[in-house]
Amino acid sequence: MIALYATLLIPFGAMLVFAVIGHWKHAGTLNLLVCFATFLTSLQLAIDVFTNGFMITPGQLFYIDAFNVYLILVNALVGLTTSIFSRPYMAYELKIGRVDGGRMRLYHSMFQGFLLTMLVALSTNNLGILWVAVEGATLATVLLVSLYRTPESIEAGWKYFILCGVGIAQALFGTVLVYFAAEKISPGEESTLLWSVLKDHSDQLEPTVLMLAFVFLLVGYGTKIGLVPLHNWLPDAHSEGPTPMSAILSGLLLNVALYAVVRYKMLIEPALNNHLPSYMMMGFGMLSFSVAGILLHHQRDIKRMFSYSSIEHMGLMTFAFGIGGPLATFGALLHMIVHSLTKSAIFITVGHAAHIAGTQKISEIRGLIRTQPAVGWTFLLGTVAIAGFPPFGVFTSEFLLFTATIESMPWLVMPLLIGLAVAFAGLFRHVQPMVFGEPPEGQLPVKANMLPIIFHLFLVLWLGISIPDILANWLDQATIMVVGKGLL
Amino acid sequence: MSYAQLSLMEQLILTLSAMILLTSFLLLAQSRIISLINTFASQGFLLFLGTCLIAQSSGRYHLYISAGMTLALKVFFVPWLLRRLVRRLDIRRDVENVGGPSMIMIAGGALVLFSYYVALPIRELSDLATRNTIAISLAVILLGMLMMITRRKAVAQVVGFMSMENGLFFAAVVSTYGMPMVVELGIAFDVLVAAVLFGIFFFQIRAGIGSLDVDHLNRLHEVDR
Amino acid sequence: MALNLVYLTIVAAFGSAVLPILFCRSTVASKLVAFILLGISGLSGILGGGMALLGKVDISAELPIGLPWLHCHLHLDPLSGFFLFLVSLISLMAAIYGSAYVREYQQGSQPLLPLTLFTGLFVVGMDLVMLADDAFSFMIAWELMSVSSYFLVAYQHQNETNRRAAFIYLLMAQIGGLFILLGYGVLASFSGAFDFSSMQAVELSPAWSSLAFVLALIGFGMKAGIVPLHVWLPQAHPVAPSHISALMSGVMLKVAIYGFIRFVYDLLGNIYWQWGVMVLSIGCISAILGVLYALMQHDLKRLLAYHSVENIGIIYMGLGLSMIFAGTNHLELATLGLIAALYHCLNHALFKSLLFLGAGAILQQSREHNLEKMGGLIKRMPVTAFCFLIGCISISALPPFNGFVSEWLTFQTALQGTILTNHILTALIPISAAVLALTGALAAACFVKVYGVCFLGLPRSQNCAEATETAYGPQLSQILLAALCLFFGVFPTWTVSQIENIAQILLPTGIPMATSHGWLWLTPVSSDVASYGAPMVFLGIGSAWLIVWLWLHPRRKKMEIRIAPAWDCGFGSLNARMQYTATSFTMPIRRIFRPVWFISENYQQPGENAPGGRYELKVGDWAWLKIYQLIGRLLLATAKRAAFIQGGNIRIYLVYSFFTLLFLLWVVSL
Amino acid sequence: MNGWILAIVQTSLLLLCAPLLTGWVKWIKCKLQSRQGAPPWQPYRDLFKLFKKEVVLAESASPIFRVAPYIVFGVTVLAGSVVPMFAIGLPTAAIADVIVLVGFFALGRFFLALAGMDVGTAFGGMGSSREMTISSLAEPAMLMAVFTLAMTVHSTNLASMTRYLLEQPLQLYPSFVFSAMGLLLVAVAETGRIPIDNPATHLELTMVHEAMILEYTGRHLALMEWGAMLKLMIYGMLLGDIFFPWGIADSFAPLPLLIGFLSLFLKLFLLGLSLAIMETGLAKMRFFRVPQYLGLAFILCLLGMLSHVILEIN
Repeated sequence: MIALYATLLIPFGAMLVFAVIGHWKHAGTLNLLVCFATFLTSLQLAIDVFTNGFMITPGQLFYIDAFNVYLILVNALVGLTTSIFSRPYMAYELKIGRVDGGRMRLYHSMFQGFLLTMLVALSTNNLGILWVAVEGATLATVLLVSLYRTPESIEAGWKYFILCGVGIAQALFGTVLVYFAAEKISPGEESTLLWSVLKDHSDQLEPTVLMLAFVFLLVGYGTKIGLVPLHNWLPDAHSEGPTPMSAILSGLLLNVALYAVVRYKMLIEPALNNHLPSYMMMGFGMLSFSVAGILLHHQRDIKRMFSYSSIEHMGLMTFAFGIGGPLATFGALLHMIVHSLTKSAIFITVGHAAHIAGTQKISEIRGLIRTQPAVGWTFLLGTVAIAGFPPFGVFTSEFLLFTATIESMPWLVMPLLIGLAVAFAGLFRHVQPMVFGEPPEGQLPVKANMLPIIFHLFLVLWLGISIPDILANWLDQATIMVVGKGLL
Repeated sequence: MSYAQLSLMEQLILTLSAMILLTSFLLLAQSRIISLINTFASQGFLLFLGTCLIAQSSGRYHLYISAGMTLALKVFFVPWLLRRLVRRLDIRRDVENVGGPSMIMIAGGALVLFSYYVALPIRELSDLATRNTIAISLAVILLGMLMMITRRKAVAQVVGFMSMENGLFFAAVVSTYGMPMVVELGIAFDVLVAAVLFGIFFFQIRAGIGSLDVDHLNRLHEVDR
Repeated sequence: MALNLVYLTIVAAFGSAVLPILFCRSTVASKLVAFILLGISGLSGILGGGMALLGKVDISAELPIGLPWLHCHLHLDPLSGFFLFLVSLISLMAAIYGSAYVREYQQGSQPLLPLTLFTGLFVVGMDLVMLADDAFSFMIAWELMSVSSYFLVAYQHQNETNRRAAFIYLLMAQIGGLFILLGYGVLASFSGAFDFSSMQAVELSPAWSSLAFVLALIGFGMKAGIVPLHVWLPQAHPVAPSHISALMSGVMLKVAIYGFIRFVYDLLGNIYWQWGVMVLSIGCISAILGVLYALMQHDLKRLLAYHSVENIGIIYMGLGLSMIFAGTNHLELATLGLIAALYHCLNHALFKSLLFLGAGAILQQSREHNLEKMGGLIKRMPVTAFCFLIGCISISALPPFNGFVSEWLTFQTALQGTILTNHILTALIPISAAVLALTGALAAACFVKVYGVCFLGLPRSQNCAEATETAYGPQLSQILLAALCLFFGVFPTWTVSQIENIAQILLPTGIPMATSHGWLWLTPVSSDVASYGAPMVFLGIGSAWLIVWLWLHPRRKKMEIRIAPAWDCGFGSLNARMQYTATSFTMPIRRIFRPVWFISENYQQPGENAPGGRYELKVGDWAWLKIYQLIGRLLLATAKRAAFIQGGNIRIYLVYSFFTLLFLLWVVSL
Repeated sequence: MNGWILAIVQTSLLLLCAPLLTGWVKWIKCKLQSRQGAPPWQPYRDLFKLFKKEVVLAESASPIFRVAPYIVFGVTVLAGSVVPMFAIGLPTAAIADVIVLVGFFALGRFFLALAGMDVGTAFGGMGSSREMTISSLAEPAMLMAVFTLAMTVHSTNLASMTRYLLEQPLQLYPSFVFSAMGLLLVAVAETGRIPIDNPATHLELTMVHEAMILEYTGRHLALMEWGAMLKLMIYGMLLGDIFFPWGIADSFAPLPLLIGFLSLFLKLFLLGLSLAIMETGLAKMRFFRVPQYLGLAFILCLLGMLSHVILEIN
């Protein structure tokens, strides 16, 4: 209980504090410490949940179960490692004058604000609060996207703001409809928007309304997930914001949006007599997966490229959740972890690479391994991991997804396979020349802290070789919650 | 039951909702910035009235609070902010000639029809008098989106966005007699922040691109030009 | 015992991968650690695999890793033992060879660490593939093998060619891996579990098992390099360091064969003869095209890589015959075919690694990889030359060396096609045998060219004129391999009787006749059908030679040999430009089989820019030009078109979102 | 035991008789071309002379060059020792079947070609290139013929083939006719006779075999030449064994052996005669016509095989 509140309050406080002293020269370190504290408390929270099942706060405002506890943990972890990375990174940006004190204040404050909204979104029990938190995440990050005040970054920020705003508005309408559908349970009660309550009375919900609601929710939160054709904000926002931003956007925000959709699916699908939600998710997933995979071939900007890879993977997960069935769901839940770990690690290395080459243009980043072996190798390994090669964890989840697909609908396997191959080719055709070959003249190594990356990759490797029992149990419970039966 | 059997109050609510729809159409057609903002404010005011009436008729008094927030935000704060920005950015005289207004009107009409068709199954099951208004609010939302699509000026897009918010709020109020308080507050807060951020963005865009025409925001793309 | 040895193999290989990182301060120390451990792994693997094969062991084990509900199953039986033996043997040779060979990288800017690291992981991956007893760990091991070998191919990444080759290789490896995964998925979806034992248990309908078979054929074929899935092979093998090329070409392809055999014979179980026809025809095509393309290559290692395609084709022919017979319930003949294929795996592993090591030695000593620049090396590097000669003889399938035995067995299997009741097959199989004969003859021609141009005659470049013999390590490994080539050529009966253990597990029958006449005679079907006394042949050639020598000996005392310049027909003395080049050597064959290659010739009349005229010949690979590049272009075009989605105008984006919403609403309100 | 003795006897007889066959063919040719001609035993003199002469090696020659003659000769002798000459059932016959026999020739050819390339003259390379090209086309055809026979007699062992044919009453297999013709063409190509190669000339554009051994002298040359003669003889015996097995001894009793010996002589006499007539009648063909020639051979063998499958299997 305390752990939970602490987990939420620490970033909240930090947000306010940084709004004042964010430009202080040790703010980065402080940021790191705060994130570390958050991580510790979330760890404590995880232990609590592990020892005595799920947890619901008095007033039922917060509700922690196996599904969100591990995501909270991953959030805190990625936040921590990203803050480790962001300290030297932002210092460098300050040094070369891309940002000034005020923006540093904004940056640090909003960094914490973003983490806060993410944690709230994950831990809340109230679907309305969930919406508020996700919208809050948009508001928190929109100014970070345009932090550099370049025309491109402003454009990216505007697109991000408008598209996500519209999407989120639709999500709100969906939420309203859910509330409306729940009026049978206890009309107008405060409690009717509580996930736990709704879950218990899901049989009394109005199917027709729920169906409409799901459409709005899917389109709304789907915009945040970055499902094609709602994804257009994503590459811009990722490529123009500061790299730590991209790391947490890709690593956390997308996950949380997907989390929201899956929560609603858990709620809505049992109440319906058809599987339309699943089919919609499969459709969206397959579309995003294949389109992003193809577009990977046509990239010039390194961060844009990896944001497309994020789209691809989110599509894969959405597809997996759509397929349903314990195997696919387990795989998707696992994929949420490994993807956010790997992708954030990659974005961190990308940040270093961009500093080394002094540009984000793929065509001008060359010979990283020669210039700075650590960066080059981790970049390459990260790409190998995200491309789904064993023994990294991404392979495990994709393996599960594959086999699940073969079992439930074999004819979908071929496009999946082709898509994976195409995406892989698209990724590697660009990455290989960047890491290999002779570096251009006068390309110098930068001060890089490899710890977070190595830690992430190590975790992913571990998950690939063997999944620890605690996690396996949580994933399995979550699977049971989503599809009603588990694997273990 | 037929319309005649409804109480006067309810009839009034329904009339208001019709007027709200009308305002969205006006927004769609309105080409002068200032009057656009005014129309938006009036829509907010109608929303405020509707909320009060529902609060009155249904006896849910916490709705008055949300009505108050509506008044504060949608009628006073946001329009004021927009007007001020327009003055600061000195685009009061801007006239955005909407491309093919008749077509857009027809499209709007089609959208209303569509949203009615979509909401049809819902009105079967609700026993609230105001159930039909779901279709209206949906229409308002869609019209807001349509407006965002058809307008090139950033300000107009913002207005469209805000009118979408209006539609949402209206839906929340009329269909379910408002959301839980905490959610209402959250939403209001979000709207507030959003409005402020929009303001900041106007200046950034103006500074960065030199105009508020969103069609000039086209640096980031994949197509080889 | 055997299993422990195998564990030691893997652990040692893993150690050779990671331990050098600790010693990275001094290259010498790390190098020593890496290669010694690799050698240990090789030795223990030879022992363990050998035990598993000879002792017909059948051990299972389970490690507490992998998926929570599917722990990593391991299994060791003669089949895996046999291939484990191959892998370890060649990795031992690579270890002996490499320690001296990588010296050139020590001076260069190239850090040694990645090489040793990924070499170790590569070997670990191959060993684990042999042991894996469930689809998940199999795939992990398989992809570990692919990825680490990718890094090895990309090791000298400053060259554009290496990068391209590595990319193509990894891409195709990935696709192949996905196909294999699908194959397993089909089995798993019926058996409901991923461990092989439960996969063996299920009975699939013909359609499904054929689907699984095709998936496996493509997946494993992608790695084995059957035509037209071979294009990565001639690109990747030449650019890797030579001992790695030896490992890749020598054993990695065999790992693919192992996977195929495991999948088809062990997991799928009942085999249909139509599969056999498929495999046989693929084998024929690969064999003949492989050797024809090899003939036209002038890059030594590239040529050898194409020969790998050829030999894989021969192996597939053996497998195909075996499957045909298995599908028609002639189990003894099926066994014979399988044994022929396995035997050829062994042989190809030996002589192809030998040749690659030799090529590496030449490359290192003469800095030339183009045949047209070599010549006369036999005088400068006699040991290498001698071993390379043996390699050439073996790969050209000439008695009494090992390559001949396996091809002979394949022939014998093919000749039994008469007992089939399906007379179309009866007619087709001898033709395939004729293709095999053509392949062998062309291979001989090709290696006459290689040896003649590279080792004999006069040096065609300064580098070759100044080349010197390699270090002792490389020499030793080559000599060992050459000796093994001879051994397995001269004692086929024993070898066959050992390989029989595998067949007895896969198709539960042996070929008692083959070895019934003692170690001297190999009589695959029966003594009056066909017999081959390899030791006698060896003895015979030896004795004939000895007699002649003894007979001429006294005369040699009297007059010693006079050395004189070669007769020059009265034009100035002999020089290197007079000799036949590799191109001219193969010109007749090029003329005969012209349509096989994509040939672009241009001849320039003598002129100011080209005194004496110049002749340019480009030989391209149809599959590469017409299939793969086409796909690549298509993909890029699609990507270009798809890019319109990200057009840059926010209002368009809003339109997308708007219509998505409308569409979905319409869908649900239907 | 006496089987082994007999085998040795046969091999040495083979060695002795080979030059005679060549000489005989040459002599007949001379007579047919109304030339004076050397006596049939002239080859013996040549060999004797060559063995006496000193060996001159080119400076650029490598050990391969000196080893090759011995290997070529040794392999050919070994090949000869496994082909039934005048008796079947010799223990040596089990050493190798026809496929191995082809392998032997291939091995010999391999070293011959290497030796050709060794010195580094243009001719040597040319000869090797042509030789390998021809052989790579001839081998499949030959094996095709062998397979066709093997399909009938269910064996690739020469001895058991011959025995099978002997034990049967006289029969006419269409497949045999075809493969006999095919094998004849192949034999002509393999032994380097007209129209493929002309052993009598050193005209640079036409020679194949001679081009390879151009640099050889003394005993090396002698061994090479002798090997070539042996090869001709062996092919002769091969054709005889397979297509005209009659008379060959199937037991080691003196009388059958004598008959076998005489019948062999008769066969070779006729073979030499026909060969000489053919060589006189035909002209040497252009090198790039050879593929068509061997293609014809292959087609014949293929037809043989097909006719076996279609007509003879019931």
